[in-house]
Amino acid sequence: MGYCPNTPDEIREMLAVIGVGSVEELFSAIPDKLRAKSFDLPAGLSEFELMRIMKEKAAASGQEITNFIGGGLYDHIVPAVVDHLSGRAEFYTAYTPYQPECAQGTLQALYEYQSSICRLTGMEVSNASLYDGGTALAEAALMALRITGRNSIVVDASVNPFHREVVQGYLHSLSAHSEVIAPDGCEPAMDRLMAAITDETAAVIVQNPNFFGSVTDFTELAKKAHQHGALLVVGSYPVALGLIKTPGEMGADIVVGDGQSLGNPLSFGGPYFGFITTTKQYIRNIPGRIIGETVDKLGRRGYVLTLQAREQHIKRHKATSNICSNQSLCALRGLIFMSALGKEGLSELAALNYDKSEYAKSVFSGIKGVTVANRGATFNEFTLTLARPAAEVVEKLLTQGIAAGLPLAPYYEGRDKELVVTVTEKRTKAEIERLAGLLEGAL
Amino acid sequence: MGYCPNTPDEIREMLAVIGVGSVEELFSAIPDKLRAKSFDLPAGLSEFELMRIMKEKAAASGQEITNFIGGGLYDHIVPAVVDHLSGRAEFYTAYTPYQPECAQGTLQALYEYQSSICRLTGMEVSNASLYDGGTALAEAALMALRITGRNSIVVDASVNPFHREVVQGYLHSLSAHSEVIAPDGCEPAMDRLMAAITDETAAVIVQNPNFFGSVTDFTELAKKAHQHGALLVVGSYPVALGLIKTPGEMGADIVVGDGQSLGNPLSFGGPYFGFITTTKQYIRNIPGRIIGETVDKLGRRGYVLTLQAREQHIKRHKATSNICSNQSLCALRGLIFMSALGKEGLSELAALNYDKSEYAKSVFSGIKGVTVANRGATFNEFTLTLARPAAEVVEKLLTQGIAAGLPLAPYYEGRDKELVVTVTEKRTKAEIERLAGLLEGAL
Amino acid sequence: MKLIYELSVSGRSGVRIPVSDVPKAAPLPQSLRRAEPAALPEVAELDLVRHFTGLSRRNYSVDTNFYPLGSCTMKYNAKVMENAGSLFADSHPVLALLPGGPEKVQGPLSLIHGLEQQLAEITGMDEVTTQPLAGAHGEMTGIMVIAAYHKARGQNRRYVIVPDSSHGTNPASAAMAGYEIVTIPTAPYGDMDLDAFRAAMNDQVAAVMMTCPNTLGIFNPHIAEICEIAHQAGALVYYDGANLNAILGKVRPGDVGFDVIHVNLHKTFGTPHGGGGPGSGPVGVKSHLIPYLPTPRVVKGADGTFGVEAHPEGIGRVSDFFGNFAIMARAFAYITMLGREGLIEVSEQAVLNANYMMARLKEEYELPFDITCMHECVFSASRQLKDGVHAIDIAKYLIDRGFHPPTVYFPLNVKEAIMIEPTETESKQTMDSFIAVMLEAAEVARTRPEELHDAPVTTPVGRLDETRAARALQVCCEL
Amino acid sequence: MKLIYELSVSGRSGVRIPVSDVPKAAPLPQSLRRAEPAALPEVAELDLVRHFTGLSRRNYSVDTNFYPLGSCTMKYNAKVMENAGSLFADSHPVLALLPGGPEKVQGPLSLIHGLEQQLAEITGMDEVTTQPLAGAHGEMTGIMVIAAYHKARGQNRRYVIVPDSSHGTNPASAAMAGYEIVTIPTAPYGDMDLDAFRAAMNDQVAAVMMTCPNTLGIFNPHIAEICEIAHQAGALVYYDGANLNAILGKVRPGDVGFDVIHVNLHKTFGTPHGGGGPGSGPVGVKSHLIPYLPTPRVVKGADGTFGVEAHPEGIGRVSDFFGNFAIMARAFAYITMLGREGLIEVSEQAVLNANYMMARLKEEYELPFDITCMHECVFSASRQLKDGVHAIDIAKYLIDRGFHPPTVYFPLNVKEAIMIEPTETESKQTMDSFIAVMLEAAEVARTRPEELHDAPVTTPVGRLDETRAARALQVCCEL
Repeated sequence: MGYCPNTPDEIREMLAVIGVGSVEELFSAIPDKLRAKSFDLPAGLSEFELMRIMKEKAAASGQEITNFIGGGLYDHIVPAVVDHLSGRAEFYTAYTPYQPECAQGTLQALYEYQSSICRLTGMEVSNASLYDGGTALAEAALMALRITGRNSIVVDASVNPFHREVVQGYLHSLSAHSEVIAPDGCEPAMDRLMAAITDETAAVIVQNPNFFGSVTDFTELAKKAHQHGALLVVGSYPVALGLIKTPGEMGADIVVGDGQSLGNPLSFGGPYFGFITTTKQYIRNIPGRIIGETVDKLGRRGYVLTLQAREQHIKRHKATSNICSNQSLCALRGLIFMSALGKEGLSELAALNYDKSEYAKSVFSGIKGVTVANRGATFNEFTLTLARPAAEVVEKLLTQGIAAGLPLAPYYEGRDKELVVTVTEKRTKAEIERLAGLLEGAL
Repeated sequence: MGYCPNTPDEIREMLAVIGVGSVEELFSAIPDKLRAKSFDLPAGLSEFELMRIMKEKAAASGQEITNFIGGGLYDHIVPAVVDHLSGRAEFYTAYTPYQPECAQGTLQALYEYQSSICRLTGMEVSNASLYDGGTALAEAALMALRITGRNSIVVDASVNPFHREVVQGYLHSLSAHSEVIAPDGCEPAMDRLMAAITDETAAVIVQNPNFFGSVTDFTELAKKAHQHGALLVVGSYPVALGLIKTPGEMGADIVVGDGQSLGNPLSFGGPYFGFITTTKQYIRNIPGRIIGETVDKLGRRGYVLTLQAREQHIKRHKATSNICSNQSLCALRGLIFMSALGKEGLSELAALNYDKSEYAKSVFSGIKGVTVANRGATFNEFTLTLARPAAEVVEKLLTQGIAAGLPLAPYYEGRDKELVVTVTEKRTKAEIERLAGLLEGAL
Repeated sequence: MKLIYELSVSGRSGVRIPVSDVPKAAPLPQSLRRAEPAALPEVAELDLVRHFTGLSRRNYSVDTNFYPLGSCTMKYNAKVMENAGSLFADSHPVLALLPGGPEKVQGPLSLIHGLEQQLAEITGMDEVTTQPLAGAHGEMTGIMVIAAYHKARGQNRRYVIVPDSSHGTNPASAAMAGYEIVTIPTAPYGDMDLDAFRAAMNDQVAAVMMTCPNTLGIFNPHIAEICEIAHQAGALVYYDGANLNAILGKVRPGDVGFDVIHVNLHKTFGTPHGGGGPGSGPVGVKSHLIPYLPTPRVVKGADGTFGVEAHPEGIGRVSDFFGNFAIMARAFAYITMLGREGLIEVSEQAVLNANYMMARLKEEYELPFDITCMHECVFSASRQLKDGVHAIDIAKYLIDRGFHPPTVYFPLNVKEAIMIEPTETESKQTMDSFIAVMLEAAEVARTRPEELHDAPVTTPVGRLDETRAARALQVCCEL
Repeated sequence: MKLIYELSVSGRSGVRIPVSDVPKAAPLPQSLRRAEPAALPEVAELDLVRHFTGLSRRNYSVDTNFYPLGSCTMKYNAKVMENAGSLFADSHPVLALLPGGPEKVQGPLSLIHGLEQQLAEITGMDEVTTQPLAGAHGEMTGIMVIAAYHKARGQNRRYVIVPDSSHGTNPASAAMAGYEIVTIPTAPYGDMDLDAFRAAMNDQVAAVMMTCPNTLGIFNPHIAEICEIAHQAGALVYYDGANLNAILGKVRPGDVGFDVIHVNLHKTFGTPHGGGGPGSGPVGVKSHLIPYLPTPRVVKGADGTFGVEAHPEGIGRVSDFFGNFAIMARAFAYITMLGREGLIEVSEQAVLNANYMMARLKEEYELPFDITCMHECVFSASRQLKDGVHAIDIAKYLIDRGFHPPTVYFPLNVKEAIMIEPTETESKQTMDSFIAVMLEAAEVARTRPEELHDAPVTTPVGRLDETRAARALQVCCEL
């Protein structure tokens, strides 16, 4: 078919060297009765015919819609340089850097990634990436179980419900217990969270900003957790960390999140990357790969996979996690993104998100039948209470090319009229005002 | 503005080293009265705002239109690998390879390009590219004047009129004379061409396939030209050379063409590349850069710019041409394209163009009010005579998203009802039939 | 090379942020703000470009040369797959969850459904979920599905059986799904000892995890029997799809008797490895396990349109949305482009190349299991060890000679293992030049073994001090 | 590295051609068919990828390190410009020529018109054409416009004056436009000798071609006077825009008195050099020359839409369609993104960097014209020559130390010239590391000159035998 390189002449030469008469003979170890009963796929295509099909699918993927939705994934700018550099073939066609001498590119980049994500979250150590936000949160929960030797987790229900569902599955498999604490409107119910922490608690899991967009200081909660020998696990949103107090400053023990907003396109769900950072004392409990600095015989600085004894390929079922392939290339994108924006740039980006969102809040709260449900501060998301079921409004506006927000109802019982609205730096004043007009018309 | 890297601190340090107080002082050599009277440009934008503008322009660029137009530029497949490899930054951010030791990538690739284009055209030597098809034809004409020491050119009017117009300007500048020979319907008027060649003729210029799509064997014309000491210059279409008789086989002395169809996207007019090949005896008369093979002191093979003494940076006004920047990156794309398709692939591609075009001819000639004007063979273009002015039909069909062809009228007086239709491998049977239906409806 | 942080200059900036078109808001309360900006690099775009271009040039990759890493399937993936994967950049997955949303994203939903159907046909399974984000994640998902199945039958089985030649992820994934692990040794025929397996099997075993062909490149002739034994005891059989590249169109795990499979899209199906990811690990199951698959499920309605549903009895969500979609898009493109005959050719040529490699190298390298292999072959450096040369020394020598080394020291049940998987995208010439260097290495091992201990010398760094790395634990560039 | 032809294997193929959906046609007559397929390479896509990836890694480029090539303006161009340039891939320019066509291509037509207006404002000219495909092509176009102007006035002037420091393209272009060349020597102040110029000026001179700042990086203080002298004799003055990067927002050639200018988009305006092209060389003219500009002309109608017209009295077509459009798109994006202040900063920082370079290097390197320079500075290796070291030896040493050499042996009027143009996109640090190596080279020249004669030794090949190349004339890989 032209995809494999060997020519008929070469195949004949190779068969002669092997000493068999046909390629089919090489499969003779497989009993006839085990042979494929079907392999009913269409004939192949050229790349040009393929791309016609792919472009048709892409044309029906909602990319023209104006997004005021988040749900943990955000429509942020991706500088051109991110694509160009992460698209270097030497990065994307390399394997896991098991042979460090010929993989210093990947290794040094991931070391830089670890450094950057630590600085962003205000923590001391990081691994080289996990899969996504939800699985990172689940790994954090398991890590807390390992560290504390306890079996119970307290979870704030204002943590992203998609992430909570992933955590639930992981904990359930290990017969660990979790207690979910209902929020107080759009804010974490701090009293109830505090009260739920006992000497049996491995960790309390919160998110900042939370699913409703509210920003909270969890410093006191961290203290309370530590008093009981429990850990504070904070789910975080990297772009928000350009502005808001870091989990490190609050005293968090483990910080996780989805790195999508750091230079990874939405791509209908992935690939992104999960990140996890912690303090030095817990480094041996981190799941996944870690890159460490060292030297060669001549004293030249270099980077290697380190603490591999934690990992599945050495420790097998006693490993800290089963993770093998992670999301290196997406983490590299995250690093390039953080470096391209830099210290001031990320702060500016966060401030711009905040300003746009505050502007949207002010415009929407002027509409009859709309109130802002968050009592306190928000970052770039907030929750609106509408005069009508949010689902109806969203469905209507979607036909006008605008995704107005994420209705809370499917995830929070009884909150039919509430809608989480996301306003990133990409939303223009005009788009915000257009949404306001459509909202007004839909109520 | 953030585009230039130096910080205010660095700028101060640099000014101190230079010994001036401000950047403005560095411009003090420029008399005040010569300073810019205006510089009225808008404020800058971020790359994201820029891309919004650019995408708006791209959305209004007719890329959704089904093209049955050519005019010397063809809607051909471009394998993905062409973009990926020519997009390697080491290729596109390098300069002209004046320092060969650190430019072997560009140099070897251009040597390979020269080899490939020679094989494609059936000629012996090539340069490293010219600008485009029209200027390559003009350079060929000038080259013929230099070689023969004569001052007169015979041009077949079925050569692409855009190219002829460029040639005309170049010849006019040098007060050279050209005689244009009207075609015989859609075929070159071989008798008149033969008759026009005299002992004063530097070259006779033809094109194959010609502007009307007709394919011709110019072997006899080459002989006639040579009898008079004149050269045969052939304009050619690289994809057609996958199938049709090469200029080399016909006895051509200089072969030129536009390399667009070899892996260069249409891009509203460029960049493409012009190619020029000739026989060994004329190598010193070629314009532009030539790459040659040589060795270093250790006998290692390497590539350098050679015969530079012909060029403007050495020979100044006595150079074979003024060309300096050429179209290296586009020629590289051409090389990758030719290598990706390879010997059989280019033949297959040409055959597919021919088959699609023949099919279209058969379908269109079944429509009442439509006849095929070409008397002989064609490759992937042909000329239709319609029952109505071609311009009206084309304008009407354009509103239905189809560019039905190029009306001849603006370029050939009195041929109002004729239309050149192009059918490349990208046009599907369904598209051909759709055009047939629309044509029928428009007549 | 310097670290990006070592290039940083206070006040320098890279990419410009858009100018605001809205009023400056009242600031967030001080108590909610970070004390100072994150100390990220301060570099110009050009600094970035040179830094990462420079780093990229310190990587070996498939695009630079042959990467015969056994068990990793480092094939070449046509560039058009990258183009296909990038077409959906601005498509937000949450659209699919909005009321009226699915009709706006029929393209990606149809692609997911199409890929699931392709994979079901290829593996012989009844339904596939594309949510798992990597192979190991697929394994865990598959075992969780198995656990849910047993639980629904009121059974609380405790064990998962794995052969000792398995990938480390198998036991690790089963452990994360809550199981205890029973490891079965390898018998002389090159795969799981059948007697030991029979002895270990009982009604407390939830699943058996098999890799077939296994990590020695051997297709287990007893595989159907193993499935039967497990099924008789009420256990399910899990197929680790890491080596699926060997059997496309030849064997379908579903036909053989396997209940669950995961597929590594980033190995078999046209998506590159990215220096360690992203991958994608879809899971296929037989009909009896469909109810336990994770949520969300992409379904095709009677009208031909695609929608999103939950699996009400299923294990819930294993990843946030629809899996690593852009990786799935590459895989869909790959399967669609190659088609039936193309995929069969993949396995045929992969197996041919591996056997050619084996035939050419076995004169010089010990071959513990000298039978026809599938997609990879495993040698031992035991002969070279007599001259004091280890597998790692040969590996590092290869680096100096321009090749990536094979996998060494895996599988664990072969001493000084050298595991070679050429894949179907390599030509005879490329293999011949690699073979020449391997034979040369054997010659050097015999005649000048000490030379091999210093390799590599052509790389930016030589062999690195891993002990020091693990002791110093410098994993983050200090402020 | 092998040639792509040396990788070729009979019967191997790369990219697959689409399957035909139409019947096979009757074959073209034998007499019109080529005898056998062109002997192009027969390689797999992977062979291609490794070959060209390998070749790319043998190139020095802006993205790998500093490229201080004088007279070439090797600045860094933000990656977003590449994205901008690729947006129009499938837009066919012939659409614009069809009846009803212009309304289908308002995007590209508005871009061309917008760029022409931007360039007119930047250069102080009245109208710009973007059709010329490179700088030299722009020069020729500009001189053809001047010729048409004189001809329309019934004058048949014979000469074009150029200073001896000019780029070689200036006299070459004027010669191609049919003129005889008068070359004026350089005076001690660093540019054209005014007396010699006055003496050469007469009513047979059609044009004077000036580069300002010139190739020595000097802004000619007599430039307005030169324009006046030329105009008094009825000649026009041509501005070679190769060095425009030095004066954005500071000086506009149109204000100074120039009649015609060409602009190298690939130098000043955000488009990379591509290993020698493509470039783009728009030409701007004062109002008296507008009628003579080439066809087609993009015009804005009263209703704000864009159309295509001919210049009926103009010089006709100089290239096939609308010029190198994708290069123009990059330039339009660059000017739009940087804006007024950004462009001024470009020239300020370019000039600052060049003067810093000059200040730091003049201790060790002879500076023939020690005055404030503009965007570039020219040294001479005359001091090093005393130790037998030539400019080329220093150049080759720089390669070994990781830098691209400056331009050497140009301009021709400086002996052993070393011409450095840092551009505005380089930081002080990068220049400092380059300066350190330049100073080191001077030290080596003093102390161990012979070492410099062998450089470079770190490259895939050493100094190549150019004489042999010109003699053997192997320019095509033989069949």
